[in-house]
Amino acid sequence: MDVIYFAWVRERIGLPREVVETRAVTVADLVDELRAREERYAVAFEDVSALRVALDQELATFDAPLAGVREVAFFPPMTGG
Amino acid sequence: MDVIYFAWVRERIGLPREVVETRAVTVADLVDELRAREERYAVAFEDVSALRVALDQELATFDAPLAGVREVAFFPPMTGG
Amino acid sequence: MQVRVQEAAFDAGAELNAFTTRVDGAGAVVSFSGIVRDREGGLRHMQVEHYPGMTEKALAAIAGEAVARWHLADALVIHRYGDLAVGAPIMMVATAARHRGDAFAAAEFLMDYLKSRAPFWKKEITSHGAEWVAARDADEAALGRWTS
Amino acid sequence: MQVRVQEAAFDAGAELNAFTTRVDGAGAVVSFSGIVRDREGGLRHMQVEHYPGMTEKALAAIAGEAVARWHLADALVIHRYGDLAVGAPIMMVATAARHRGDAFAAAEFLMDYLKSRAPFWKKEITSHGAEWVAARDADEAALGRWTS
Repeated sequence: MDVIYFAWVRERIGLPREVVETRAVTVADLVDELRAREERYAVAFEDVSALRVALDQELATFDAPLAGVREVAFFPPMTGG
Repeated sequence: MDVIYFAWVRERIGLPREVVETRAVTVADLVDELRAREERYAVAFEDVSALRVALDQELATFDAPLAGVREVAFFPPMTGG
Repeated sequence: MQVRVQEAAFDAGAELNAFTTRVDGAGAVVSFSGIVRDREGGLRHMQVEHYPGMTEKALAAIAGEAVARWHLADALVIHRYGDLAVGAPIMMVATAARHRGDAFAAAEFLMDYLKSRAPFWKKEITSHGAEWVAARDADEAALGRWTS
Repeated sequence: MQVRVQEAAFDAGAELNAFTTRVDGAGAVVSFSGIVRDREGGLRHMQVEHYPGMTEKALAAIAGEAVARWHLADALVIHRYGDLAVGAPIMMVATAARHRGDAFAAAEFLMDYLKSRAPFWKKEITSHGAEWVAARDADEAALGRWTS
């Protein structure tokens, strides 16, 4: 599964994308796995209420299932316009 | 007193402006005087609810007094924009 | 604040750019442009009559009111009179503000007041004859939302 | 309907004119342009990051929703990414309709959704350092008015 990071999530984790092998059932499970990896992930995912997630380029919620998903993206609230 | 007509009021009366000698106290009195003049005025002022009036280039109402007014304009509702 | 009443055509894009350049520090710019449209088919051109003297005063008052009610960096109003071809610009307004909400609200306010309170009258010259455009009740009603 | 995501600068006035020419028969054209502004003083430039692929899809979905909800003749969205100078255009939307109410409402809708639902992130590079622009609660709240 491709996992992509944007804005300060990318900066905190220190890389823009990576391939993650996971059996996580939901986005929240995946976040728990990532958090447990290293301090920089724990910092990036400290407060998920400050984060947004997209599954295959569609906005989703943290309780969404990952079955069939190929691309997960984490980022802060958008600030376009 | 200068009296000015715009749009179909001008067309019905057949002239764009004229000088009117009047002792009319209010706009409504002036309208009554004009109506009594000739058929074309009667037609133009037939339904004052379809008309607007400006006194010295400020929108006013038909019960407004004419004292001190130098320029009265009659026209249909505006359709700018 | 700039108000122009003119017979000549204008370039809405060039006006928008000039306005945007002039308003220093405003992040949000809204424009409205009105184009002569052939609503029923057969329109040859549009005649716009106005009340010289009152027109400029009325537009300046409306624009001043917009600047006073919202946090505007600037406002622009251009309105033409005379004979206008189908597809030609009739008028435009532009507003600039720090926040988009102010720029949008002020532009809508300008349009609502300009429609029903500035002394312009449109006449459509069509293949079947000539007809004054009737005021729309909806335009008069639109003013209600600004007077609460 | 046209959606463009690009690094290159664009000319808002020229885009407005091209859009107006393209929409045949629409009497009302509304545009919004966002300009990089130096809000606090000391801004050197703005960096805009986006999510290639998702950005285009999200903008097309928002524009499609606007066209479906209002009687629009057409809609345009342009949004830049990369390094943007102070005073440069960041983005613009334009809407065209028969009646100004539809054009205004659709432009505001496009802006509200684009602000909070299109994957762009702004970072300000100032003389004191670099800082991500925080999302405003007011922007999220603005979406509420379209979901009644």
